[in-house]
Amino acid sequence: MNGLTVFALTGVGLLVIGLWALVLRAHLIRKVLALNVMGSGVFLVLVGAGAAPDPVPQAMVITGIVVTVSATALALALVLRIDTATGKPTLPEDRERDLMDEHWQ
Amino acid sequence: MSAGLILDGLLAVILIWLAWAALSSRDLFRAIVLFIAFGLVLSMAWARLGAPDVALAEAAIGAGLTGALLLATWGRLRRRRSSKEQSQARPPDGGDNAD
Amino acid sequence: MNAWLPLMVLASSLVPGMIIFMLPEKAVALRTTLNLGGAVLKIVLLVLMMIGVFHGVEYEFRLPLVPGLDFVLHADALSLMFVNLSAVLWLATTVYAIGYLEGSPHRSRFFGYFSLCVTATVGLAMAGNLLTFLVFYEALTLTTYPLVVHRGTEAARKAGRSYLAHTLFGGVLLLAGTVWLYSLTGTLEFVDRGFIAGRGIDPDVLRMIFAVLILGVGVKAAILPLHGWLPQAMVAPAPVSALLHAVAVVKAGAFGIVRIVFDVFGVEFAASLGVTLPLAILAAVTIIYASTRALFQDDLKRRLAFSTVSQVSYITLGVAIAGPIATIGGLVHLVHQGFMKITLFFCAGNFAETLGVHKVSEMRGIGRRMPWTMGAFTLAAFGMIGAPPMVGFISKWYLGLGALEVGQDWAVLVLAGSSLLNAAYFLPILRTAWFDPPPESWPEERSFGRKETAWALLIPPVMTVAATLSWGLFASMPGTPLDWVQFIAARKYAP
Amino acid sequence: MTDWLAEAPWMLLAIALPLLGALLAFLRPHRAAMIGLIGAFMSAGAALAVLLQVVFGGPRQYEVGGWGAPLGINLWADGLSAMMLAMTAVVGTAVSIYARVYLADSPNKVRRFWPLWLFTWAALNALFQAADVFNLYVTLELLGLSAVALVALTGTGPALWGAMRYLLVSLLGSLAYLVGVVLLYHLHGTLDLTLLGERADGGLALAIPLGAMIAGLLLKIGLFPFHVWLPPAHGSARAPVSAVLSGLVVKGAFYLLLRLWFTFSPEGEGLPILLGSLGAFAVFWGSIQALRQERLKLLVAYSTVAQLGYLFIAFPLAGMDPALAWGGSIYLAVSHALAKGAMFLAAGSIMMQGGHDEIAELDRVVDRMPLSLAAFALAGISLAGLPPSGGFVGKWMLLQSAMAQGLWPWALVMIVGGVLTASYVFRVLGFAFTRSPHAHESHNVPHTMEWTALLLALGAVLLGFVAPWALPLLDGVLP
Amino acid sequence: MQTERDPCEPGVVLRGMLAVLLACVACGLCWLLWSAPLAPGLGDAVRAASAQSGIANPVTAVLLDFRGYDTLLEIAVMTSTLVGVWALGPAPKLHERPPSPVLLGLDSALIPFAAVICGYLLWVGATRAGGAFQAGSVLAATGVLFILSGRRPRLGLPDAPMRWGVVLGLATFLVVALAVMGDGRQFLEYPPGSTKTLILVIEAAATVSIAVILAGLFIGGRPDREP
Repeated sequence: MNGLTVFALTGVGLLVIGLWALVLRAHLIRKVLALNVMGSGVFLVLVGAGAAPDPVPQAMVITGIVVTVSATALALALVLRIDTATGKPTLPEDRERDLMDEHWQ
Repeated sequence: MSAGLILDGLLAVILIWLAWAALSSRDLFRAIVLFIAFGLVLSMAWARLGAPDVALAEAAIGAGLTGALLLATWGRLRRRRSSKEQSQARPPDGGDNAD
Repeated sequence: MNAWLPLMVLASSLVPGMIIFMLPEKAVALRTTLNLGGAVLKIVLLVLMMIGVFHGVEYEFRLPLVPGLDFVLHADALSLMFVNLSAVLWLATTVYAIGYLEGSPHRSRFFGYFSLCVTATVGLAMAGNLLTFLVFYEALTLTTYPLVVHRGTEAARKAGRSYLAHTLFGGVLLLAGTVWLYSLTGTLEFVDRGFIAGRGIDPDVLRMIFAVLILGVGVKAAILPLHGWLPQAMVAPAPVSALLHAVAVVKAGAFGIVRIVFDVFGVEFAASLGVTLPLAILAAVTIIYASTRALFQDDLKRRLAFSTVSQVSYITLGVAIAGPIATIGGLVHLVHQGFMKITLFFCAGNFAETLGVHKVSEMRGIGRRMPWTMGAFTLAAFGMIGAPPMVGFISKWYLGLGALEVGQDWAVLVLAGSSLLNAAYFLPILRTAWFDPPPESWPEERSFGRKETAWALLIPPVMTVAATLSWGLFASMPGTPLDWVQFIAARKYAP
Repeated sequence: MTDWLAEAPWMLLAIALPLLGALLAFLRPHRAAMIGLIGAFMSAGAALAVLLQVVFGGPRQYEVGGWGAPLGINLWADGLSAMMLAMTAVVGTAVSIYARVYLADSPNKVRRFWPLWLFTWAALNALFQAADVFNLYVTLELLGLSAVALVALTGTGPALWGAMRYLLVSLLGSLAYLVGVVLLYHLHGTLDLTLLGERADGGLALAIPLGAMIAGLLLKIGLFPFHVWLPPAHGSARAPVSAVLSGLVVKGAFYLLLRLWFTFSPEGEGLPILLGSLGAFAVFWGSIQALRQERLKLLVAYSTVAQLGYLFIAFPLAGMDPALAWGGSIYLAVSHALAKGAMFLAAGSIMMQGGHDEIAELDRVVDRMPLSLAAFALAGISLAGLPPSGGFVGKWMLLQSAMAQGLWPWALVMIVGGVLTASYVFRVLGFAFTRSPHAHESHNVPHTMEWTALLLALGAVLLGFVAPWALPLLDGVLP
Repeated sequence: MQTERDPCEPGVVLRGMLAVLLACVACGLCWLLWSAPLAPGLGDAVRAASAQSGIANPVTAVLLDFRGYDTLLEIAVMTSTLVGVWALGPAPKLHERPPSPVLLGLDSALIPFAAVICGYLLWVGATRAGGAFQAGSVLAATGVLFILSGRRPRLGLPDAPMRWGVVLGLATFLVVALAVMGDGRQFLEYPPGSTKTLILVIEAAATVSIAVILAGLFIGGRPDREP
C-alpha cells in the first residue's frame, strides 16, 4: 500500500516551503505564517497518507490545528510587544534586514 | 484518470502556489490574504479527504481566526507606524509591563 | 561505637565550624569557646582512639558512595600519626589565631572556614581508600581558598587564583588517576604494601598512573615545578600561612605521596616498577632548588615558604629512597617539620603583629626586643638546619642512614648540601637578630605593657618549640613520634 | 486508610492538581500567590507519592479512560519517570517558595506568574508519565507555550526577543517531532510507545522518523549548535523562571529523548558518536562563553549550555556497560537541575541585593549575603563535579565507563570540562570576595530567598550520598 | 525579492545549504512514504468501539472519549496561551479611528461564509454529536468579525465573567473526568450509558470556553478593567 498520495506529496511540499521561509524571512509575522504553513503540511501528510478515512489522525489534526492557532496567537501578541518595545517587528539580528513590507520601504 | 484525481491535483497545485505566493509576496497584507485563501482551499482538501470535521475546524480556526489574528496584528503594526509617537525612539527596554 | 568514633573526630571540628558561620561578629566569647572546645575535644577523642588502636581495635566508618565504592574513614597507625599532628597543631594555631585576629573583621567567616579546613585535613588523614582521600583532598582545596583570599585585596584574589589553578589541576589529575586505577583494579582500599601487585596489569600503564597520581598530590606537596602557588599564598594572614604550610595543605600532599607509595602501590612493588628513583631525584632537585631560592628572599615569610618547599621534599625523598630506615626518616620528618615550621611562622607573625617587621633586613636586634619569640625562632631554625640534638637532626640522620642502607649514596650529598643551604639562609637571620644593634624605632610598634607581645601570640610558638626540643633530647623514649613511626614503617615492608 | 492512600491514582493527581491550581490562581488574581503555593505543595506531594509507589510497587501503568492502548492513552511511571517527577517536585517547591517572596513587591507579576508556572509544572508531570507519542506532542506544546509566556513575563525588549526566539525554536522542534509521530503512526498503526517499541524494527523505516523526532528534541534541549536561543531566554527571564527553564524545562525534552532512545534502541555507531561530539562541543563552547561573560545570569545560562553537553557524552559510552553510562548521565541531569536551580535563585538574590549582576562589580558580596554566595558556591561545586556532590557521582560514572572502555577522548572532554566549570565558578567567587572601587546601592533581601537557594544547593551536594539508593530505580529502565 | 540585496541579507551559501537540507528532508519523507508498507491504522477499532459507546461520529468519539485526555491537555494549552497573552500586558486599544476599508471589505466577505458554516454545523449537530471546536470557533469567529468590523466602537470586556468563561471548559472537563472515578473506573472513564450526556456537558462547556478564549486571544491582551 503506497502512502505517497497527492496530498501527502503536497504536505511535504508545504513543509519544505514553510521551512525555507521560516529561515529566510526577517519579518516576524512572515515567520509565523511560515510555521503555520509547515503545520498544515504535516497535517496533510498525517491525514493524506492513509488510504481509508481514519478518525484517529483526523482527531489528531483537529487537536493540532487548535494548538497551532494558540501558538500563533501567542506569537502575534509577542510580535506586537516586540514592535512596541524595540520599534521593529523583528529579532535583533534581523533589524537591518529587508522586512518585505511596504511600510518599511 | 478519474475526475476526483484531477480535482485533487488541482487543489494540490493551488495549495502549493498559494503557500509560496503568501510567503514570498513583498506586500504583507497581500501575504496574509493569500494565507487566508490558502486556509480555505486547505479546508476543501480536507473535505476531499473525507474529513468534514477537520474541514470545518480548518475553515473556522485555520482560515477564519488565524486570518483575523494576522489581520488585526498587521493593522495594529501599521497604525503604530502612522501614529505620530515614534516607537523607534523608545529604548529597547521600556517593556510594556516592566515592573 | 567503633564506627562512629572516626565520624565524631570529624564532627568535633565540623560542627563548631558550622555554628561559627552563623555567629554574629560580636560573639567573641562563644566563638572562642567553640573553637577551643572543639580542638580539645578532638584531641581527647584521638587519645581514646590511639588507646583503642594499641589494643587492636578496628575503627572504621563505611558509607556507600558511588556504585561499588564506599566512603571509608579508617584509623590505622599512619593516619593516626597525621591526625594527631593536625589536631595538636590546630589547637596551637587556634589559640594563636584568636590573639592574632583580635579586632579584625570577618572573624566568624575566618574561624568557620578554619574549622572546615581542619575537618578536611583530618578526614584526609583517616581516608580509608583513594576515593575518600580524593573527596577530602578537593574539600581541602575548597575550604582553604576563602582563607587565602580572606584579606579581600586584589593581591589576595590573584594569589587565590594561582592557588586554585594549581590545586584544581592537581585534583583533576588525582581524579583521572583514581578512576583509571579503579577501572583496572576494581578496588581502591588502602592496604599495607598496596593492592596493585600481582594483578598482572601492564607495568607501563601502572607507571603512567603512578606519575599522574603523584603529580596530582605533588601539587599540594609543592614539588618542583608545581610549587609556584606556595610563596604567593603568603598574602594570607599568618595563622593561615602557619597552618597551610606546616600542616594542612603541603602535608596533605606529602601524606598523599606516602599513601600512594605505601598503601596503593606498595613501596617494594613501586621500586620494582622503577618509579621511586625518579621521584627521589625530583625530590632532591626540589630540595636544592628551593633552598637556593630561599637564600635570596628578603621577605621573611617568603623565605620560610621556600624553606617549606625544600623541607617537605625531605619526606618525599625519604619515601622514595624505598628503604625501611629512610622511610622512618621521611615519616618522622612529617611530624618534626610540622612543629618546627609552624613555630617559625608563629614567630614571623609575632614580628609582623608586634613590630610591623616583615623583612629580614628589618630584623636587626629584634632578639633583644622580643627574646622569647626570637628564642623559639632560633631553636626551630637550628632544628631546620639539622643541628644535633634538635629533631631535624634525627630526621636527616635516618634519611642518610636509609640512603646508605639501600646504596643511594648520592642522597647523602643532597642532605649535606641542603643542610649547608639551610644554615646559609637561617644563620644570617639569627646573627642580625641577636648581635646587631636594634634601630631607634620599629616600623609600626604595638605596646603590650611589660610583655613582649600578647600571651596568645607568645605561648603557641614556645609550646611547639618545646615539644620539638623534648623529642630531640629524648628521641629514644617511647611515645615520641620516632617511636610511633618505627611502629608504622615496620608494617610497610614485607617481613 | 493507608491502603487507600497507597493505591490512590497519584499519577493522575500529579497532573490534575497543578492544572486545577493554575485555574484557581487565574480565577482569583488577588489570591494567586497563596493558591499557587498551595497548588505547588499539592503537586509536589502527588509527585513524591508516585515516587513512593514506584519504589515500593514497581513500575505502574494507568489506562486513561479505561480503553488502554492502542485505542486509548496510557500513562506510564517507571523509575526514570519517578526520578524526574521527584526532581521536578524538589526544584519546583523551592522555586515556588522563592517566587512567593521574590515577586511580592510586584503584584502585577504575581498574578501572571502563578497560573503559568503551574501550567508548566502540569506539563512536566504529564510529559514524564506519558506513554503515547502524540500525547507527548501535546504535553511538549503545553510546556513550550507556558514556558515562553513565563520568559516574556519580564516585559523588557531583550526578554521579549528571547521569548520570541524561544517560541519559534520550540514550535519548530515540536513540528519536527510531530513529523516523526506521523510517520510512526502510518508505519506501525499505533501511537503507544510500548507497542511502537515492539513493532518498530531498524532500518531507514525507523531511522527517518526517529531522526526527525531527535532533531526536534535537540532544538528544544538547546544542544550545540542549536543552543543560540538558550542563553538570551534563560538569561533575561526573572530568577525563578530562569531556574525553572534551566533546571526543569530542558530536562523535559532530554527525558523524552532518552525515553525514545531506550524504546527504539537504534543500532549503528554514527548517531551516538555524533551526539557525543555535539555534547563535547557544547561543553567547550558553553564553558568558554561562560568564562567570557560580564553578567552573572548570562554566565549561569551559558553554563547550562555546557552542562547539557555532558548529558550527551553518555551516548557514545553506552556500548559496554549501559547502566553505568546512562546512570551517570541521568544522575548528572538530576543534580544539574538542583544545582542550576539553586544557582539561578542565588544569582537572583544577589541581583536584587546589588541592583545589578555585573560580575566584576560583585564587591565583597560575601560579606553582605554569605548565604546566597554559599549557595552559589555549593551549586558550583556540584556543577564542576567536585566531590562529594551529585555532579561528582554522575561524572565519576561517565568517566569510569569511558576509561574502562579506553575511550580517552571522552574522558578528556569531561576532565577539561570540569576544569573549565571550576574556573568560571571560582571567577565569580574571586570577585565576590574582593572589594570593587565603585560604590553600589544595597537593598536587603528576604532571608527566605537566601535560605531556599542554599537548601536547594545543599540538596545538589547531598545527592552525592544517596546514589546507592537512587540508582537502583533505573534498573528496569536502562537497556 | 530578486532585487539587489544589501549585505546583511542571508547569502547564497546559506541559501544553498538550506536548499540541500530541505531537498534531503523532502526526498527522505517521500521515499519513506513511497516505499514503506503502511499499517492499517486504528479506524476499524475506533468504529467498533464507538458503536458500543453510542457516539455516531467517530472523530468526536476519539476526541472526547478514546483520546479525551489529549483534548483535555489541548484545552489546557489554549487556556495557558490565553493566560500568557494576558500576561504580556493590557489589550491594545481597538479602533481609535474608523476601521480601515480593508477590514470592512474582508468582514463583509467573510461574514456570510461564517454564517454558512454555522448553519452547516447546526445541521451536522442534528445528525451526529457535533464538534465543540468547530462550534466554539465559529462562535468566536463571528464575535471577532463583529469586533473587527468596528460596529462596536469601544470594546470594554468585563473581566470576571470573562475569566469564568475562560476557565469553564477546562474546569468542567477536569471535574467530570475526576468525578467519574470511583468503583474501579479510571480517570475519564464514563459510566456506561451516561457517556453521551457527559460528553455533551463537556462539549457545551468547551464550546463556551473556546469561544471566549479565541476572542480573548484576538483582543491580544488582558482586559483593561482588570481587578
